Amino acid sequence: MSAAPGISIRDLTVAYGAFRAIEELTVDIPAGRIVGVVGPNGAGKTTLLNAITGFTHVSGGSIHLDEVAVQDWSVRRRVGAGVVRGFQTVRLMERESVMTNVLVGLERTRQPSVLAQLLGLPGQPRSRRRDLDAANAVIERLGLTGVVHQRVDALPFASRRLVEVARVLVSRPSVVLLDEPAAGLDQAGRHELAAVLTQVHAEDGCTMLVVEHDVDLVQRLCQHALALDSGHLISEGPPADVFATPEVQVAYFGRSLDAPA
Amino acid sequence: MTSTSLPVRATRPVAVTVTAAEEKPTRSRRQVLLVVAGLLAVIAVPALTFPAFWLFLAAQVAAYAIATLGLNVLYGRTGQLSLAQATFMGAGAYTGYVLGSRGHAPLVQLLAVCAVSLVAGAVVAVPTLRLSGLRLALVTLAVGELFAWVLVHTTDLTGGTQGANVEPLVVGPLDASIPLFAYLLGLLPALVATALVLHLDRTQLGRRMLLVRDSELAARATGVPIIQTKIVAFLLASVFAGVAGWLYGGINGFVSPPDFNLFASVYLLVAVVIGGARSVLGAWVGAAYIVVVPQVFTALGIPNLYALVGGALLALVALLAPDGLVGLARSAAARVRRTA
Amino acid sequence: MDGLTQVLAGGITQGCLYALMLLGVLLVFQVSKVMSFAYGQVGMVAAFTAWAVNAAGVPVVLALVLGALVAVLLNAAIDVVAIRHIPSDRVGLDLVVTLGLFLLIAAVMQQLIDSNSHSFPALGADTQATVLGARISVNDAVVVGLAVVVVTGAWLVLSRTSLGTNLRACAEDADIAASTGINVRALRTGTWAVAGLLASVVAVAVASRVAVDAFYMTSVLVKVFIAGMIGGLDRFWPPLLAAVGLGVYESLAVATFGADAGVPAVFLLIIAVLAVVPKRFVLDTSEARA
Amino acid sequence: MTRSTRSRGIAVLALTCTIALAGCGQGALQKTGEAVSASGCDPAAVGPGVTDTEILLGATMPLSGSGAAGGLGVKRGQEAYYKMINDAGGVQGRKIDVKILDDAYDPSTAQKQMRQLVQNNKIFAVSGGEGTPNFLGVVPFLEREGVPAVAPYAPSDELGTMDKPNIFMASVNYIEEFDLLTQSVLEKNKVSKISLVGVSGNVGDNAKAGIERAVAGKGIEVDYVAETPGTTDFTPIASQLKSGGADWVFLILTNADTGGLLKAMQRVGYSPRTAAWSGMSDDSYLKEFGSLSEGMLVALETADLASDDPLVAKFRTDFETQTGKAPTKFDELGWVQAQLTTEALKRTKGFSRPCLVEALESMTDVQTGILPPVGWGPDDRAGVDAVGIGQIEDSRLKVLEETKSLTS
Repeated sequence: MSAAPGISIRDLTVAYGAFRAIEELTVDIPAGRIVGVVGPNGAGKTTLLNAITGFTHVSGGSIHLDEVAVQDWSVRRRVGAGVVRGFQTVRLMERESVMTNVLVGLERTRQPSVLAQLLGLPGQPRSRRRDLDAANAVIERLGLTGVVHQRVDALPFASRRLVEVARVLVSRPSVVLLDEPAAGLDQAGRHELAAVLTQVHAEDGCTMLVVEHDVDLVQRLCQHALALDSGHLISEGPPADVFATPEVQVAYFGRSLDAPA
Repeated sequence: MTSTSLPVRATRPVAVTVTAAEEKPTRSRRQVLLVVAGLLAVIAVPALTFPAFWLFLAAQVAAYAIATLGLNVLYGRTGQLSLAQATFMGAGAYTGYVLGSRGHAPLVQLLAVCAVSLVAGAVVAVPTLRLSGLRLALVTLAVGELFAWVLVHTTDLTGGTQGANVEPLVVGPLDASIPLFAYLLGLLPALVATALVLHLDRTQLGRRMLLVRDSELAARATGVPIIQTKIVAFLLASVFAGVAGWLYGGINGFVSPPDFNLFASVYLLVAVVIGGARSVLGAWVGAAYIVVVPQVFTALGIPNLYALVGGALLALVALLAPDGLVGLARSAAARVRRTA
Repeated sequence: MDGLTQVLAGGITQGCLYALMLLGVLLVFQVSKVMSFAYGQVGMVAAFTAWAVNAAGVPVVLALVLGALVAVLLNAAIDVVAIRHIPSDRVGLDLVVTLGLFLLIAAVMQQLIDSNSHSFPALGADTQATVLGARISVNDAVVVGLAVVVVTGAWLVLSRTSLGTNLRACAEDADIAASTGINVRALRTGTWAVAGLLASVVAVAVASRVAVDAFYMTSVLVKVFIAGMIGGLDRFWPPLLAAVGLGVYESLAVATFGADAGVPAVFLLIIAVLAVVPKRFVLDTSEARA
Repeated sequence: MTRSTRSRGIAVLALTCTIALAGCGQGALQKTGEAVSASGCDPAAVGPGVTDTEILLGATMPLSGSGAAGGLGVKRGQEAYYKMINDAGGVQGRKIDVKILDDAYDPSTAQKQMRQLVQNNKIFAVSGGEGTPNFLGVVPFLEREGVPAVAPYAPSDELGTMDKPNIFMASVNYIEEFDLLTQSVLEKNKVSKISLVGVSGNVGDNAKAGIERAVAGKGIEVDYVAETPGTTDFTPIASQLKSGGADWVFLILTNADTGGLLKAMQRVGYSPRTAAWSGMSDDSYLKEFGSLSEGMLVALETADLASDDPLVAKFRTDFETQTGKAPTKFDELGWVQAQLTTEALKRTKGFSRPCLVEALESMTDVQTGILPPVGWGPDDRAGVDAVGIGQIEDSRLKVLEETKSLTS
């Protein structure tokens, strides 16, 4: 699988009992691009993300990374292949340092065996050095150097968001999935996050899927957008075009913007 | 490199090198020597000044510290509540007794104790690997009750309710019936266990445990093998407890079922939670609590106070000070440094 | 095996005691999603206080009422003082805190009264009649009758009254319940108080058959939790029936394998059941939802 | 120096320094107690726990839990005797102080408490004690520390012989006691089956061995149910006894547990003839459970409180003057334990433990009135060999046979 695979989804269905969160969805997420997933609450955005990462069982259809079908893979196998996600509500080790939280993100890279780690056998220092360098790189890029040894629960909300993003990015995954990473940030924070993600994406070159409500952020950050409504794809394309289509506006604002008030 | 103007709270500059940060903040050379000197003093004081009785208590503190370090790994770091930590201590103590009374050398005893603890830990951990919270606590409680029942019904092998007289541990020149040697026999393995847990802090295995404790969801999302991590934590805790029990028997010279019953497991939990469930120093503070405080209350003539204070502290500290007394001391010291 | 009816009668009575106490556990779990290790001690406080007060000359009935009152206030206080302050993200903290209270309450009672075990007034356990070849005492009959009445009563309250729907709403989602004007806190503390009453009734019944000291209710509580785990804590009838079944199972084990077989029989059962029963029975971690 | 090498440095440093310390440790180096040799009495040497004005003795017994009745009585008896002796000027110009700690009838607690008494409080010797399983827990420690123990009430076949030279017994072990008890039952009654309920461990096993010795060859079936101390629910044992259907049930449990079992037996409708160890002769038992024990045969180890033996009469008056209360059986037991210990302290040539042992070995045929004649020697630690038989009738103890020597 390439460093930034395209995600091709063919008539994907995810049902919780009778309720169909996603119904017959077919879409191609372009490789190596930052793609926004927009739509009202309950449109199936988070469900799509859960389906791609394996957290939710797929009732029908397929998900391919480049040509590899992954819909039956376990979460752990997908993570090993580089499909790494963040969460809507930040999930960190609150009473541990930023460095520890970022280092744990390297889980999917080759780690010495349990026994080797326990007994501190040779080969440890080399892999520790490698892990520390990777962590320091992403910490610097996200501007967290100043608080690297502070406990996470002592940081403001904006920084804690960045720590989770750092944990996701530290192992240089091929597919990054972020669930409303800007939720709870003020205007300046959102712009800063968009700038950081754009810069990281430009350097690392991965396929990034961002579930987001904020129209301005999507347009600033994403090169491509998908609009979902009650489990169906209602529009796809550059963010400006997607937000211009009447169905998206109806779904978002209850009426078409250019229709008389 | 873009200048970052994120509204990061203005923090006092921690003494950190500009570019590559270490795993833990590196302290200056003076601080390192201070810590080493402090440690040596703490180790040397009992050996030089304590009378026989208190030196014997110090030896027991070292033995118990290994068990609390085990619970520190299992409960403090991996968040798995076990009410059988004293049961595994019992398994180690009685294995040592049975082999010791049949004339086997201490090394053979130690290997057997580790083997028995590993097997016992695996037997308990594997079937309960999906459990957590109350269900795991109940299963571990049941294992403890079964162990007590077996002890009472194997009188000819284990001495049953009568307990068993354990030959003092003799390793090379060190004979545990002499308090100073008992202190050394307890201290050396305890230092090894402490170093192991400190080392664990800097490995990926240690970080996996912490993530499993704080959010199994995030652990799944980062690819952490949750079940394997829980089992490794459980086995570490049971081996630590087994060795602690073996040393306790060798130093105390006598073991009996009440030493390893449900209340003993609860008091181990009290020790770990009060000391500070995640801190290595907290495990030692907890071990000192378990051994010294009952003696003090008995001397005062109100032995019942130990259970009373233990219960109250367990509830209060767990609720109000998640990092225990050591955590409180650290934050107090930090606050003092910050205002000084 | 002669006396099979005796064994079954004894088993069913014991099972009804477990069921009555489990009802308290279920109510509390539904409303606060908490399992209290100190619940057995709340019952013990009722019986021990009643014994001490009675020994000091107060007539039995008044002593029992006093004991029950103390237990009700104690269990409500546990909710107000401790349980309310448990942050929802700290999973498993309820166990550790209530374990502390378990030790504390026992030690306080030992300090106030003493650490010996005392024989409790028989409450009809000695006046017996032989029914179908089994010796049934008045005490047994009262326990079984009470269990049937209280359990069905609770079922009716839960399923048919507005109080019942409010309780279930609290259980489902406290925030939504609060938004509709239900005083969630009062309802929770009230439930803990009712559970305290149930615990005191059971504790007095157990004490009248055995003896009372600071720790006699511990093994009863463990078996009640076991039955709750088998039946599933978020249901009603399955766990209560499992409790009665556990009483009969225990009584049969003792009858066939001798007095010593009680402990291993029960604890082997719990290990087998808990290790096998699928996890979905009990939502342990509140973050189960992705 | 990166963090990882530093912590390894600490470990190495700690190891080297503690090894060095091993060399120069001071007082804590030799074994805590000197090994006791019977013949090494050096009158000048002064053992631990003795000053010019005071002798410190110690003991552990159950002051809480199911065995509390026995422990509290023995403690009262000892303290009353020592108070009398101290009021009369003490022994060899020294007051006697006795420190009695609670061991809750549990070997593990007893062992911890005795270590505190010997190593921390530095007692000179152990004065008596009550309860077998708890005392057996401290015996290995006392042997290792070389601390003599005088007349502990801990009947057991493991004690009273020369492989435990520090322990001077003054009670018959339970094998003899239950052998004699069973014989006296068989003399007067037709017995088909006996069930024994005893404290699991040495106590129960001894009682069972005693019964089996007495019924050997008489075709009487004997079954044994072990009871773990601290049991509160006796219904399972009662129903097991009932299905066993024995016409005689022998009991050797603590006072509270015996009452609990008798109540449970009554409740399941099983009322066989009963017999028990001497603990049931105590007034606190008779007061609380006498009604349940109608016709129970009880072994007697101490003289009948109402006996007209002048020494017993003197004990009664002395005890009442000290405590203002009439003595119970366990008070009597504590009193005689203190009496024997004081006798040894009067005779000892020097205040070191070997000298005390020598004094104890010189005591032959000591008449206390309360116990049969007590005698020890250089290789005799048994002390007494006599058991009496009593019966409980409407909650009062009637003596059937006075405590006479088994051998005569």
